[in-house]
Amino acid sequence: MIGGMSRIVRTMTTLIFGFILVYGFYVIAHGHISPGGGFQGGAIVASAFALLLVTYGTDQIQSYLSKDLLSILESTGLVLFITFAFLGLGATFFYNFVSNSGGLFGSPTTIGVNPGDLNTGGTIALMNMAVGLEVLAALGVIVLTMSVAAETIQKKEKQ
Amino acid sequence: MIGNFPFIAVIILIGLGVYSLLFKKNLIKIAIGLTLIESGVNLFLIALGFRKGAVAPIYTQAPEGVKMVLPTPQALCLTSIVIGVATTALILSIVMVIYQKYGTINTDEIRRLRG
Amino acid sequence: MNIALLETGSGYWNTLIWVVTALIIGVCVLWLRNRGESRYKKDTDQTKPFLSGNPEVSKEDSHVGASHLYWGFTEALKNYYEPLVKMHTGNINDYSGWIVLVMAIIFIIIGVS
Amino acid sequence: MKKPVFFIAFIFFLAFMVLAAIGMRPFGEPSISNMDDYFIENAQAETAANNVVTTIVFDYRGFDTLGEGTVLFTAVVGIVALFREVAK
Amino acid sequence: MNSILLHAPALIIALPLLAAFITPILGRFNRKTISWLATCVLGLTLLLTIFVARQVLTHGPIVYVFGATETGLTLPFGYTMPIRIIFQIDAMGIFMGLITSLVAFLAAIYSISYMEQHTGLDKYYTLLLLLATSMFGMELTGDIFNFFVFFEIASISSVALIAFRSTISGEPAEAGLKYMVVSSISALMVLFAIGLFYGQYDALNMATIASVMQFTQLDKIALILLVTVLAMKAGSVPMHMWTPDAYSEAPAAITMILVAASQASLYALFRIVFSIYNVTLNTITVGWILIILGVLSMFIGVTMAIIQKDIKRLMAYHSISQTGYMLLGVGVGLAVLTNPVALESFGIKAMEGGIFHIINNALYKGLLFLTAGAIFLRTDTRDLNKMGGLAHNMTYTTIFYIIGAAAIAGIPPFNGFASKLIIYESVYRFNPLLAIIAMLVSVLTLASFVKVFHSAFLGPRLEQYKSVQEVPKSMIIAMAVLSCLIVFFGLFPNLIVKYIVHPAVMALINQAHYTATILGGI
Repeated sequence: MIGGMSRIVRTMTTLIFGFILVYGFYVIAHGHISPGGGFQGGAIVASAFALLLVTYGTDQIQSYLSKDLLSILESTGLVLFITFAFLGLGATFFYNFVSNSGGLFGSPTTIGVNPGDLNTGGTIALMNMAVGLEVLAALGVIVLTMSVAAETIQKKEKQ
Repeated sequence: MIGNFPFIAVIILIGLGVYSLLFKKNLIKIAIGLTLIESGVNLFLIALGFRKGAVAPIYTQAPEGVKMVLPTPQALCLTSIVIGVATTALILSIVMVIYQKYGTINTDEIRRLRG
Repeated sequence: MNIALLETGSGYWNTLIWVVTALIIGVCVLWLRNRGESRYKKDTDQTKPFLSGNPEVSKEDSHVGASHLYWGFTEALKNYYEPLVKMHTGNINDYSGWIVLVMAIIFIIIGVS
Repeated sequence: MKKPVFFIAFIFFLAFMVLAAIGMRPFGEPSISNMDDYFIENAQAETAANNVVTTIVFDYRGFDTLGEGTVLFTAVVGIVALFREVAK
Repeated sequence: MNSILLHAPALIIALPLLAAFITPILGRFNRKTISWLATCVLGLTLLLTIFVARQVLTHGPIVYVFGATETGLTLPFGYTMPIRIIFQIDAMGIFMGLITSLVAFLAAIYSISYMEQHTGLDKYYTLLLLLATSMFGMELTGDIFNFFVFFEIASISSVALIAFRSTISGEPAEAGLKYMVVSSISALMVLFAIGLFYGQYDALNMATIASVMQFTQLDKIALILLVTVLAMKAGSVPMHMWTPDAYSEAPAAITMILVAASQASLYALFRIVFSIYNVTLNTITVGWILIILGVLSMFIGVTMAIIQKDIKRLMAYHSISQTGYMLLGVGVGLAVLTNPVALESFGIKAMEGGIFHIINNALYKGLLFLTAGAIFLRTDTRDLNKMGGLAHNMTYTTIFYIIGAAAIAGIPPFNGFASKLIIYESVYRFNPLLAIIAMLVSVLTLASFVKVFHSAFLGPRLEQYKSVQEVPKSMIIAMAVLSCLIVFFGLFPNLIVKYIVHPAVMALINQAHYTATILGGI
């Protein structure tokens, strides 16, 4: 995958890429009222990164998608996650202190079957976003690192 | 017996994985074997949570008055899937390093540590 | 209670008594050593080993390496060691195979009991 | 040389896994389900989220999820450490 | 202060995790501060652990419910089963927690100068913190699936640490791969056993499972899976083969933590056998299985150690044989569990010997691995044939090595003797042959360490090691602390046995108390 793929694939990728990202972030944001969540959405976004990697080849992608930025994002996501857990320490670690409190994401939901309201869930929604950030960055780093290493091995074998 | 067919399928998956761990010489195939065992175990957990004629445990737009499947196995399965992804990624990258250093991925030749 | 006393279920062991005894014995040994031959001088012909007239080998060459230690022990137990060393093939398949084997054996033991 | 031994052991292993599968309760009707019924009944009232699975993942068993994210983080750090540059 | 005490069980896990998460960010700005951050956080964790230990040993077990409205609320109102993840810290768990925190703290101190010349130090310290955290989780948790998660973190982080030096040569990567494969198998089998429990009892809390356990066919299979894979992770013969590979290739400080990690798996084995299935299982059979595994580990481990040429490989085989002592002592206790008279007369003492041996082994085995690391740092080889005459230049290291070797060989007044004496005398009353084998193994241990002492330290100055210096300060400090603890434990063994080990054994044996701390009522 040194050179990247043909023009058709590149054009289609540039078309699809944005939609995949939007879908991934939708799944992350609606994790608490519809199927999905942080892990699933993060995996979808990372699959978009993998698509770019396969299409354009590692050399071009590394200029857009820096590994350092992604690893910083990953640590940030986990720090946010554990911070939300720490904020519950008024009661216990991981106490859901936002839900039913009226603030952001804090409005109570109607019991039973309902169409669903985005402004519910308390820390569940916040943690979904933190975990989504972490997972998309982590999978991106994995894909990027392994592809770069694979290319170095290939170059070594060529000589 | 036939009511337990999903569990039999689980055992078949795990057996295939263990077989490839025991008798396959290629490190990639060994990684595939681990993934097979893991998917078998995940299928086992999911199958434990099923309830006949029940819907997914999500209240958004759910049909009225239908009972729901057990939610805990799905949560456990999510955790174990992510753990499996991490494990597989680490194993594959170690295999890449070994290929760099040894020039082979045949288990019979990766035996510098023995005795 | 005496904190230096260790009950072993069927008896006891006192550390301090042991330490005191060891100290006393050491003092006695030193005393005996000091009563030794006084005409002994270092770095004279007295300290040279007499190898039937041959020159003494240098200390660096006379140091026994690790693989030569307990040669007789390993030689006598060769039949015991060979299968053990051969058992540890560095092969990953065998590593997982042993796990499955032990699992099967324990299953048989617990199943029949 | 040890292959036949391992094959027999593998057959036994498979046999008792099959015993486990047969001895399991029939598929589709869980005998005891009090913990999950608690989740299905009280999740909405306690955490104000419609998705019971996400409720369990992030609230009731949120600590597991922290460990899960940590596993991914560990794997990433391990991979980056494996392929780190030897220079300097 | 009071709130810190209230939340200490969570902070023990959360503080190292937070430090591990911010270490990669910090490493981009300042490389110097990373090692100090890790050391300070682990020292703080050690203080917290001692704090919790005082609480547990004076006021009984502590429970911590994650996400509940208050920390002690194990059961939701009007229900009889716990639904949240619960940390259940009794004397046994906090005993292991003390070992873990001490070992991790000393390893961090040792690494400050041992790992200086390596690259990627931020990743090293991140993985170190994560490994310590996962061991705490394995030891303190009361939820079996949570145990599985921490088990997996422990294996992944230790694999990454074993393969850390794979940029230099290929062997570390090979050892890491072997350890990864076997530990993944073990983790998946643990998960399958968890599924068996869940399918029958619809519970994930260990105390709940224990309260409804009735040893059906599926419970037997779960027991087999758990006992086998956890004994494998503890490194018992004939599933020991990953141990010498991994221990000899990892950096020395990591090897010390790996010893504690394998003992955490051993603790999990004891916890499952004693707390989940207590008397429901056929104690004689399972006890004898543990005893046979232990005797095999003792004997084969020590005999294989004698013929090794690689110093860390030799010590790794010794840690296998020391694991055998623990399995032997606790196995004897399990075999007589249903016989109150025998349990009272020697069973409890045998278990005390086995449990006391865990902390002794962590101390002197850690010290020996650290001395091996010091030798490797200075001579850059692990081959005993190439060494010699190091005692001329490395005086402190020699003294520490002598202390460690005397302790592991069971020479009074060091701590190895105390626990081994208890094991000998109590096991002799169970079955004399086992005690005789144990003494023989102790003799062979002394023999092989005399071999190491002779070929590495004694002898004239060799040419290539004329200019070898003593190791840096921080390594000396770490080794000195371990030596002082060894001598202290050896001089006052009764202090430890009475106030720390005996409550731990009682917490293992007394299953009703374990379930009552969660489900209430007795």
